Amino acid sequence: MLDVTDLTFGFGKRPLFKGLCFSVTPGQLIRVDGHNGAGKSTLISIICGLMSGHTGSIRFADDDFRKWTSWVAPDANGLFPTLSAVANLEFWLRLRNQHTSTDVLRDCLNGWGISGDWLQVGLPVSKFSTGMKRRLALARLQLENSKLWLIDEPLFGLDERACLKFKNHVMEHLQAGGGVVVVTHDARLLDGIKHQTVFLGGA
Amino acid sequence: MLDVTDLTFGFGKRPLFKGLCFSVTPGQLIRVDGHNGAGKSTLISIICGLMSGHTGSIRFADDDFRKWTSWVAPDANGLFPTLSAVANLEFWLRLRNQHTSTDVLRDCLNGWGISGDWLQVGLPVSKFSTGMKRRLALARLQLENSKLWLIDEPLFGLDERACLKFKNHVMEHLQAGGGVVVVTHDARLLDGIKHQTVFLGGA
Amino acid sequence: MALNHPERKISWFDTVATLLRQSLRVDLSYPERLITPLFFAAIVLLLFSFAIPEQDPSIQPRMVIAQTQLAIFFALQLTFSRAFESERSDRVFEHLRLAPIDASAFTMGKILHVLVIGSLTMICTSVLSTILQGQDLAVITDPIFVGASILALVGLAGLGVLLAAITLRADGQAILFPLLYFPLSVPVLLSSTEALAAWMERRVWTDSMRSWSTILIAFDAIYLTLAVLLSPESE
Amino acid sequence: MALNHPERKISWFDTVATLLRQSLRVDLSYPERLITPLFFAAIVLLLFSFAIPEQDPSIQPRMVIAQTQLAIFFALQLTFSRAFESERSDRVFEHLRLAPIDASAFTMGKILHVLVIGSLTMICTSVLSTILQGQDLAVITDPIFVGASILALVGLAGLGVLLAAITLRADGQAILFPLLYFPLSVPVLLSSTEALAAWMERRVWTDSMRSWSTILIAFDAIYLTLAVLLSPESE
Amino acid sequence: MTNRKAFIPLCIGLSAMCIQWLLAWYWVPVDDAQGEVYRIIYVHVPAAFSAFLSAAILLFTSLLSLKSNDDRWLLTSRAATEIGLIFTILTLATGSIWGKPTWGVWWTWDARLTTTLLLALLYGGWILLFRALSPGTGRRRSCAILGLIIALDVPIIYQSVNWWRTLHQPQTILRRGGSTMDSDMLSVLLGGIIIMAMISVSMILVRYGTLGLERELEEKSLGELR
Ligand code: HEM
Ligand SMILES: Nc1ncnc2c1ncn2[C@@H]1O[C@H](COP(=O)(O)OP(=O)(O)OP(=O)(O)O)[C@@H](O)[C@H]1O
Ligand SMILES: Nc1ncnc2c1ncn2[C@@H]1O[C@H](COP(=O)(O)OP(=O)(O)OP(=O)(O)O)[C@@H](O)[C@H]1O
Ligand SMILES: [Mg+2]
Ligand SMILES: [Mg+2]
Repeated sequence: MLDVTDLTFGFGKRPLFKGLCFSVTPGQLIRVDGHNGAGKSTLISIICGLMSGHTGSIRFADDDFRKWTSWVAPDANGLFPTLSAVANLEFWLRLRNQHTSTDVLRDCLNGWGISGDWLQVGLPVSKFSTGMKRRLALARLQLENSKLWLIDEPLFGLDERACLKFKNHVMEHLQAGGGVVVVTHDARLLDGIKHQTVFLGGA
Repeated sequence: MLDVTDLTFGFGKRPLFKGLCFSVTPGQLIRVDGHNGAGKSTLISIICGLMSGHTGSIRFADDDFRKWTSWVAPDANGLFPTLSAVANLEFWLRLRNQHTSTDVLRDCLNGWGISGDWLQVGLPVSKFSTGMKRRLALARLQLENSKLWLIDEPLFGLDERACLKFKNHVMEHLQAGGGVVVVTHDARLLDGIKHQTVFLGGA
Repeated sequence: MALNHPERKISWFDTVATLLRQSLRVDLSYPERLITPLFFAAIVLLLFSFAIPEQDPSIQPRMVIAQTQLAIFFALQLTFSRAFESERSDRVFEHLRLAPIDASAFTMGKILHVLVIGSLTMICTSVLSTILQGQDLAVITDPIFVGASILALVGLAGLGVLLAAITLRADGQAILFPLLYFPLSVPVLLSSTEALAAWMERRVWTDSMRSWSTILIAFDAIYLTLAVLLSPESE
Repeated sequence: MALNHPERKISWFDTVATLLRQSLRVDLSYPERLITPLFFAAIVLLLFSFAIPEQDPSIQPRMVIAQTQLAIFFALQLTFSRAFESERSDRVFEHLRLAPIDASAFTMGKILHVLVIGSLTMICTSVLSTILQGQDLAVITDPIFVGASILALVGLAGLGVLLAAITLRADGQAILFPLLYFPLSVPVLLSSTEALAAWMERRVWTDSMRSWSTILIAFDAIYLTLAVLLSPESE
Repeated sequence: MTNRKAFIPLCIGLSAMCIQWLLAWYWVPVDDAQGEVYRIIYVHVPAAFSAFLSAAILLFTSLLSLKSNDDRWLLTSRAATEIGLIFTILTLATGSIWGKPTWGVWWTWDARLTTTLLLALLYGGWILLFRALSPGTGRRRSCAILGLIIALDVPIIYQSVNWWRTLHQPQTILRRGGSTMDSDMLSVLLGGIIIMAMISVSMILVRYGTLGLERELEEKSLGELR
């Protein structure tokens, strides 16, 4: 799905990573690891095309990778703060030509523990707690149902239950032949999931 | 150090917590636990006096609690984004009448892995990675050396090494007779530390 | 799982419509945002009335137009600088860049959004301004005035979106925006003002009017084209 | 560990000085912030010169003063509305509230900061304006002009800080600030303008000048006192 | 928290107002200079005074809510502000309607008109601020401060007319050395002012009651969801 070959990037002269090679095939999970400041988030941004200035090649299996790729980052839930959870999901799904009925949305949100007050009163997302926002972002990831997930610290702020739920979603996704590139410092997520690690920070 | 008695708070009429009682004595760590959206961050804000509208009492051992209390929250590192790490630390320490020499600051930052480029080039904090920012906030916590720590998800974004380092700091702090109120979903921090748990979310 | 992704992309027009709808939805979720530019215009006019001394009656009508235009301009500036506010929060903009939509559709949606709220602001401000200056509403229903205003609005909207998109990811967007916006808006403002002034003086279609309107239209075209062409694509 | 916390609080004056130094440091780390208001003022002046028709020579000097004042005012508004920008990011403001400092010291530090950058803005804008309008610099070195300007600045600064603090945690701070700031600054502006106008007319110290300056000083006092007394303390 | 009692003075006030209007329309003599149109004064001036009255109440409640620990006074402030805004707009509207025949324009930048407009803007700003803040001490404090400033602005409205050149009527009712108005006109006008003041105060009380109800309802609906 994704081939990264000989990728080199650095701010200034010092490279953050050098000659990086890896590829993601269906059903495979790649963990990007490294100490804080190693360049993991930068790597994800570069793969997505949100940052440029690298050398080396990044090749996606298909023409417009945005059709089948989803992205989440720690400070980027992509939520409109004044709108409700449902309004947010609807917008992002419609942009991907997914006409999910409100019932399905509500069910999914219920599964993520976003129910009662938050839905019915139409509480704007800005009033959600840290973990609820992240849950909403992951609900979107689940509903978008893309082939490739590029996820940067997905577990941030989640409680035990939500972590487990997400882990299950990741496993289902892999089983269905999806690919994942994940950055996480939290070993809980990867316990018992076969994965390859790309290590940054030695450069 | 801190006595919370019969604390009740809710947005609207539904209480997030009701009749909460706990106290922090020297050398004690209190963990606030609960699912996402249970009201943990809200509780910490109320204790600090950043939010109001509660009933019940919050009593600190001494007159101006701000002199001997430090606070950290997931979206609140309290950093001036355009200034360097050292400039940030200096400012906050000076406000607490601590004249730490630049050498000591550098040593401390080195200990947290903030060295080389970040210090010498005077990289503004806005260019730090998620984990580096959090490390800097924790370095400040360590240097401020307050009696009581009110910390909300301190481990957010930290890698394994930094987590361990912080855990050591917490243990030292407790041994020296400090008190801690911590919110965390990450069990790594509390492994092997004696603590009491305040559970929210049953209300 | 839809791994063989059925068409996960919507048509250009649907995209524009969806984006426009969402922008308006955000506006409505916080309607103060729409009202404030009007308040602001009222206060700008009030300041003018304080600061600017009594005028010769002969230039009074020109003064009315001038003050109306300035008030509109300040109000629009406020409107535009907020047009990208929701995209900046929580990195919605990056998410949009990674959604399967055309950059040009995004820009077009934003331009339409800005035109919608801009026209609202403009109409209300003009009415307010004529009333507050004790003028007849006929002044602002003059077709030439309306035409010049619309052309100016289009130019300003194109420019605003262009710059907002460019500076969106720069630190301190709030500051960069006026820094570039004001100088670049001068040609549009100047030509619309001058075209209008020429009209007000003679009430006939003169050469000077023609040349100023040509400039106005040229700048409209330039800014609009640039905005759509230089849409913030994936880098 | 300093569990028996030796004096962890610094004196009121030290606090003010530390906060002022930090604010200026932030400004210098990001000098665009200081330059933009000037830029903005230049463009406001430019717009005036386009939009406002030729004037009778008799009111020309008053017109110059008026335009200068408006330009200064708009520039100051930009400066003030950003006064709390660095405190709003990363919840620095909450950290300040939890630092062992007096709320009044915080406000005073901020007022001084705003006065420093406000005077800079004001001086530069006045010079710019007189030059752009082809006037003698003597106009703006007149002691009465300087005095009135300083008094006006103090009132505006007090008000600006007060309002910035009030609206700090409001949704849509960027909108609410000008909305409240403009109407409330009218007494200050009006009295300084009128005092100055009275002076320009006769060049003697008249009764009307006296009463306008009294109002001006009264408002300075009100806004400053309210700002310092009602500083946003811990809730 | 229903405020039924406040409806009684409101009804009395409204019926008294009807009588006053009848008197104003049929009983008091026509003005020599302005003709029939001057009769709008019987709405205009009472509305203006009621708008000021709200500001006075706002001053009072702001000071109290600076001191107090709950939102009671804050809600009263809100009620006063809303009613004040209504009466300010009424003053502006009647004034404009009156201005068109007498001055030939709907609006002019006269001091008192300007300050009245400012009052409307400030009342509006207060409400916007209230809505933009989340409940708690912070909101109480911020709104109280703003309320204080607004209330301080009102005396200027009243005084500025003496200081600033003006088109508007000079003060004729309250002035040193007695009023310059016809005594019939004056008594109906004074009556109108008192009646309108009564109406506005009872409106504030009623509104205060509904604000309390609104809050309770909101809380109930949240409570039932659990
Ligand atoms: C939009 C336009 C107007 C506004 C905002 C306005 C505002 C006010 C206000 C605030 C007052 C009460 C303050 C005071 O009594 O000193 C007032 C009183 C009054 N207004 Fe107006 N006014 C307007 C137009 C007019 C016009 C056109 C007339 C008549 C030519 C008029 C005649 C009066 C009179 C006679 C009083 C009573 C003055 C007194 O006895 O003190 N007003 N107006
Ligand atoms: N202004 C508000 N109005 C209504 N509800 C609110 C408001 N602010 C927060 N809440 C709700 O209060 C609850 C508690 O939020 P809080 O941030 O304290 O949760 P938390 O326990 O810290 O969760 P997390 O583990 O996700 O950080 C959430 O359900 C949130 O939706
Ligand atoms: N604009 C910039 N100029 C210079 N250096 C930068 C810039 N942006 C980021 N950096 C540096 O690049 C490095 C990589 O940052 P990145 O956010 O990718 O780290 P990360 O691996 O995601 O760390 P974390 O685990 O903390 O999230 C950091 O050391 C950071 O200081
Ligand atoms: Mg990262
Ligand atoms: Mg939390």
